[in-house]
Amino acid sequence: MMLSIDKLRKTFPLEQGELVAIEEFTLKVDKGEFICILGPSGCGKTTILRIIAGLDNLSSGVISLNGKDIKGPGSDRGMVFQEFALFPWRSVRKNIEFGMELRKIPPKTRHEISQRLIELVGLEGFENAHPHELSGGMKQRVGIARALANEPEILLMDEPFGALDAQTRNLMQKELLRIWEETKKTVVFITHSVDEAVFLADRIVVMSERPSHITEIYEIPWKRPRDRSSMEFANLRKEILAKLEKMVKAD
Amino acid sequence: MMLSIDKLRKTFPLEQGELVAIEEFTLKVDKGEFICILGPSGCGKTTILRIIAGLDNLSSGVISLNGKDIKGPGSDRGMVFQEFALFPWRSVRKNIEFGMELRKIPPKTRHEISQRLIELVGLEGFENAHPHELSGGMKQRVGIARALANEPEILLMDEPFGALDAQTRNLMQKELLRIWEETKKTVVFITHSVDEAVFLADRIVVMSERPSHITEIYEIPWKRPRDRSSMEFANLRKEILAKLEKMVKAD
Amino acid sequence: TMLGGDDDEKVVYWTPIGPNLQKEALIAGQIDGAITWEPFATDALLSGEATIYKWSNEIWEDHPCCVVAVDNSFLEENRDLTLRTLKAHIAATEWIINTIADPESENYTKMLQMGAEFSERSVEVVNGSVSNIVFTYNITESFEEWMRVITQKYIDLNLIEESVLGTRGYADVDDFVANYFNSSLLEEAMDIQPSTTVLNADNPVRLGYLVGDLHQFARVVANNDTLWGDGKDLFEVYGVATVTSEGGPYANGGAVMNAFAAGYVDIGYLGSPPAILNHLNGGVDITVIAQVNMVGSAIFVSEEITTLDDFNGKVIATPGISSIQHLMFLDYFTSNGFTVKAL
Amino acid sequence: MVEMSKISKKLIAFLKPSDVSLKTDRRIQFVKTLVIAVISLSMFVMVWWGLSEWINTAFLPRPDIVFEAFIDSFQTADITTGRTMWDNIITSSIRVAWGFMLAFILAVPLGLMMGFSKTFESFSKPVVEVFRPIAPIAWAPLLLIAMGGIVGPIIVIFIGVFFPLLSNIIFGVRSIQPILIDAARTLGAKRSDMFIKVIIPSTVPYIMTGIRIGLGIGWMCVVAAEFLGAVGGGVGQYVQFKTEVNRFDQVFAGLIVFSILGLSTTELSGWVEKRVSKRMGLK
Amino acid sequence: MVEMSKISKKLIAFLKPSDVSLKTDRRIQFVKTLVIAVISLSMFVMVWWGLSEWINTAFLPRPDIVFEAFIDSFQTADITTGRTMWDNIITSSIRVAWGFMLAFILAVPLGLMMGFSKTFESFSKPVVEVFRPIAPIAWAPLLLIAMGGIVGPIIVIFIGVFFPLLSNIIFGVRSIQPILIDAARTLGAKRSDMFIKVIIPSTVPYIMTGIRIGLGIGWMCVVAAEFLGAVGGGVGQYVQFKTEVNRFDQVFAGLIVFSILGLSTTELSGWVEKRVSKRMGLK
Ligand SMILES: Nc1ncnc2c1ncn2[C@@H]1O[C@H](COP(=O)(O)OP(=O)(O)OP(=O)(O)O)[C@@H](O)[C@H]1O
Ligand SMILES: Nc1ncnc2c1ncn2[C@@H]1O[C@H](COP(=O)(O)OP(=O)(O)OP(=O)(O)O)[C@@H](O)[C@H]1O
Ligand SMILES: [Mg+2]
Ligand SMILES: [Mg+2]
Repeated sequence: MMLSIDKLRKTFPLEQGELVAIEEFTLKVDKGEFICILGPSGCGKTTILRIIAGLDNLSSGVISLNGKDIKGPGSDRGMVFQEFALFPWRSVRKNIEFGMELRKIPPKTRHEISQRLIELVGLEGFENAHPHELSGGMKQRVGIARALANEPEILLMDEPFGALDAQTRNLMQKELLRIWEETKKTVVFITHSVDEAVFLADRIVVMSERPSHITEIYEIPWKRPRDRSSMEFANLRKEILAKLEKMVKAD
Repeated sequence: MMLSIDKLRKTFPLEQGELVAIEEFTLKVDKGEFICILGPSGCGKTTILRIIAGLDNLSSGVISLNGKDIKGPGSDRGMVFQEFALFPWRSVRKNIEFGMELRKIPPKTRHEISQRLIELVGLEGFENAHPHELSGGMKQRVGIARALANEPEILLMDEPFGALDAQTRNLMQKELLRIWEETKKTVVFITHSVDEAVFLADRIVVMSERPSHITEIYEIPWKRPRDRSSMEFANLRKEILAKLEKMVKAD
Repeated sequence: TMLGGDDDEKVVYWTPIGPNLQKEALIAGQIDGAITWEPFATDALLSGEATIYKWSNEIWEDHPCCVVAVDNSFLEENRDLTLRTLKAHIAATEWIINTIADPESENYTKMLQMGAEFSERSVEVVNGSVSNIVFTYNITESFEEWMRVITQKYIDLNLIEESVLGTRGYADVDDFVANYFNSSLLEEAMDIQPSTTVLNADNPVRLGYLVGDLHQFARVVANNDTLWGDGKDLFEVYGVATVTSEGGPYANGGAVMNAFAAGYVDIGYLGSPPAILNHLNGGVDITVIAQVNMVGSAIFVSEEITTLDDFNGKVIATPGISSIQHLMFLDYFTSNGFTVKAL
Repeated sequence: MVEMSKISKKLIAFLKPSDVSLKTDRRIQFVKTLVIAVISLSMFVMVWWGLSEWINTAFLPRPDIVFEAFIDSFQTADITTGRTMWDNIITSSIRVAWGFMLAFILAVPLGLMMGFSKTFESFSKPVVEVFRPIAPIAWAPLLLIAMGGIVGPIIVIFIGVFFPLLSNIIFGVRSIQPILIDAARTLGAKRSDMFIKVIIPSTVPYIMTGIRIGLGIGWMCVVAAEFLGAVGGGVGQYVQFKTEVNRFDQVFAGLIVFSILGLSTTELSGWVEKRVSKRMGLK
Repeated sequence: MVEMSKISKKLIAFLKPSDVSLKTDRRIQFVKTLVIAVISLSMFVMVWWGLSEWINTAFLPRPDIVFEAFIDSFQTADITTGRTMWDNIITSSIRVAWGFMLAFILAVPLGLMMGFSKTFESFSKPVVEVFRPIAPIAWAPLLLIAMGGIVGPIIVIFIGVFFPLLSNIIFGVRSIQPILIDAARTLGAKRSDMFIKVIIPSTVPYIMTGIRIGLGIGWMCVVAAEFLGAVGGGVGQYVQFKTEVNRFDQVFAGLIVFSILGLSTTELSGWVEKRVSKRMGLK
């Protein structure tokens, strides 16, 4: 067992009183596991990921990585943002090498590692391009490579493919699985797309509306690549969709 | 037969030579029909819609509405934009009344019509809100109401739900079908989502990569509301997806 | 002191400083000397901080200096008032000439006090000054000859383009001097008698003049209301109410001309060179109708300067570009082989 | 402004991670800012005081003396000018108002036309571009003579306000989202409709920005014009005269007045900008 | 700029729908703009000529006379100043350069600190806000006396450049996307890393904007300072003296020089801005 979240509760202060974003969230994630988190808009998915990343603090509860409490961000956890969050003034290579520069890794080693990652995510030929010259899909590949460059134990991904069009999105999902299988990272992946979650995850965590908790966890033992048009795929998809839609309707 | 597009060809000038966006596009749309157009990014879907709207000119071919050639925009065609394109300085009601103001419809009538439309799209209570106070889904409802206010014969919708999250998107699709059934407009609807197209359309037009033409037209005679988890839905979805993915892969 | 000239080139710098501030600037070391009007030359001399390098009479012998000018549209509409003002100027000038001739008189003491009050300098300074100034009012042959010389100097220095004479409607320098300097009003004014009433009480003549310039002492004397009885000043004696014009008193003759141009001045006291310069260049529509004084300016310097060569690299203050002192400064140094530069 | 508070929150959080509720945080922050501001300003006055005692030059009078001169300038008419500071403030403000009004009346239609019609722009831009780069103050000596000390300064201010206003309006028209033009066209807008119902309203925020920038430059121009010989008083004239007679306490009093006037102008136009944006539903 | 060409294309298309290819369109547009510009400028000169003949005032000399004075001012040293226009241009430019350099050296670190540290900002902002609203030119008479005619004008320009530069830098630091800070933190950035590797680079475009605006104000300040008595020449001094002797042809020649200098400065800083943006990958 690697990531352990126990009775996490998160509130935000309001002008009057406070907003309970997450009522209770308990989850253990194993090494190498691929977890997807689904839930209605505003239920606190991003909040949880930011707490794991150490970007936000929890209000109560315990969260630990390999037994050590999480206090602030660290290079043992890599984050991939929906908005890409690339440094616009850095080239693709320089973006990927950012974390390594901070860790004072010598330029030669840095270059080797970034070269390997550029190949891994399929960006050969774009090493010296700047983010504004890239398409959305390419940007997100840089984001993934940048997170991987720090050799984190866990990869946190917040709707990484949300801004991509359908075709690119499908391609990127396959790419991600390939990378995941090659690198054996633990992944926590947030998405709004049930289809995507069913296609990717070992386990799908479904959250309720705010104040949120976990309503259901689906285990998906199917081997990959999965067939989107298979009966079981469609059925699971339908089941989860129905659950989500009910939540939104009750709204 | 109401909208007739015959051998439409559209080129854009480049620094050197020209870009053939649309090689040939021929389509006849009947009154009251719901047409969805699918195709890879950059194949010219938006271009076609803009030509129908009269916002762009065609390079060769003939395009007519009820037998009359289309020359420039007109209030017989209403357009709904992916980016909403609401006037930020106008309230919901004033946005909806924009076209009527131009047609010098007296304030009282205007108010009655806009009131009816506000109810139709479910925006009661937000009459005086400004666009920045609305969510994406609400904005697009205003866009639809605004287009309907001119009582156009045909509604042109360019990825209207592209910017919405999955749950809101599903709701909006149902709403659109409800409105369509109530108003009996002809609809030309562009989307990137095969799922959406299969859920909505009478006919799905699939376009090829650039220089583009129509590769296939699927007729969907099923009655509505359609069941996303039905076998036939999944199969058609898979078939179209495969066709699109092949095009992108070939790229 | 602050800026040296090239080895083979003699340079003298100038900077515009009002005469009333020049002595302080010299003491503060900002300048090495100044060309100025009275009483400020005598003031600097008596203060012991400066010596007189040359009186203006030694540079331009018997040169005319200040004049009275009238705005042409004012003249057209108020010829009578102009004549009466002119008459007061004549009477005041004559009073000064007579008073200076009798230094023992009570009037002489009064005159010194008036001058001291006006120029904010001591009675002693005024006493020293008045003997350096020649007070007069007539427009004479030699005056006109000087005006031709000055106009030509301006043209030679390229401060006036010769072609501008034509633009202003003059055939040549002679034609300009003959028309611009008009002695006929003086003759007419001689016969004016005092008036029992003030003719323009609601609409006083707006007089322009310079800060503390004793050349224009006649105006000071004429504006004094303790000399002429009934609490009237001399202008009022001849039926004219007067007032200091907007923005006055002015720093130099150019400022008077600009005030004429802006319509703030009806009748003004100023140096004859600015009257020429800004009339020709700026088209300021006035006529010169009387003289005010001759000579009465000087270059005063710090003790470092005794010879012409000592001026190399030094900074000299002038009252401003369009002043007779500046023209004299330019003429003197350029004709003595100096390059003149603005600081 | 939105980004500001966002990032500073972010930065604070980064500097000392803590889960103090934001509400309390905000209050604490406010009090802290206030206390620091008071300390900062007191220190400023003390440093000034110390410096003026130490350097002991007439050019830097002690703060208390300046404060006295400041108060006095409002209470008694000055002997050299015959005016109180109130009179001077009114004179300067009226000048700025006049110049601003002239600029506004000319720049708004011209800017809208230039932004809207390419042909009109090709035509007027070359001439505008000849005049725009000339610092407005460069016109002051000429205009003060040619137009006199009353109209001259107003024209200088007019020039100063005109160009930033014009640039902002043109930029505003150009910044209209093309999609809004498209939307209006599909709704049946003709050329004149477009102008009145789309272009003008969406340019309003840019006009407001132009006004704010223009007024800042307007104040610079009025100061310069008054230094160079405006007629009829004004704070600039006061400072100029007081410099001439070396009354540096009064000079500093004048500078304080400028500070207050400048601040009021930006605050006021910022406030109007916000209100207008709000009324137009632009957040 | 991007929006400009976008919308104007849109507007042109709207004005006369046509399917002329854009390439030809662009060429035609360019030639058209050029022709119109030439016509426009010729008409401008003609109107000027006509006006000066008609009004017949010394304040508005004929264009040919001004042109002659302009050429002559470069060729011969002027008798009043003893300098050619080249000398004056160099003097004015060096002043602006000095003032600018001082402002840059101070504003960049101060702005970065104020943007980055809330505490530092609470401390320095009150003092900055006292000085910022004072029109920089208001300091000119005092500084010219206190600091003399050489250093004084430089300080005035410094004040003029400093504040817009500072505001832009602070705004730049505040405008950093919080998500970039977050990203850097998850990649292991400590406080100093953040400053050097995130905050400074992302502020560069704002610094460039501040420079462009600051230089514009710098030129206004140099003009004003030279009018009010800077020592050592300068274009402003030339204009001032020429106004005094009513040589309005030379005054206009000076204004043309100002126009050219102002234009060159903005063009140059615009060019640098673009190059820097490009090198930094900010399009
Ligand atoms: N800094 C904050 N201050 C106050 N409230 C916040 C803050 N951050 C998030 N919230 C609130 O907490 C709730 C959860 O937000 P969060 O962004 O985690 O939702 P989400 O599940 O990621 O939504 P989405 O699917 O739309 O991305 C929301 O109601 C949000 O408004
Ligand atoms: N004004 C224009 N000038 C030049 N090329 C253009 C112009 N408008 C569109 N194009 C080109 O024409 C092609 C078709 O564009 P269009 O926007 O219609 O594609 P689309 O099918 O709507 O793509 P998407 O799915 O990404 O919205 C693209 O290659 C685009 O680059
Ligand atoms: Mg989220
Ligand atoms: Mg499109």
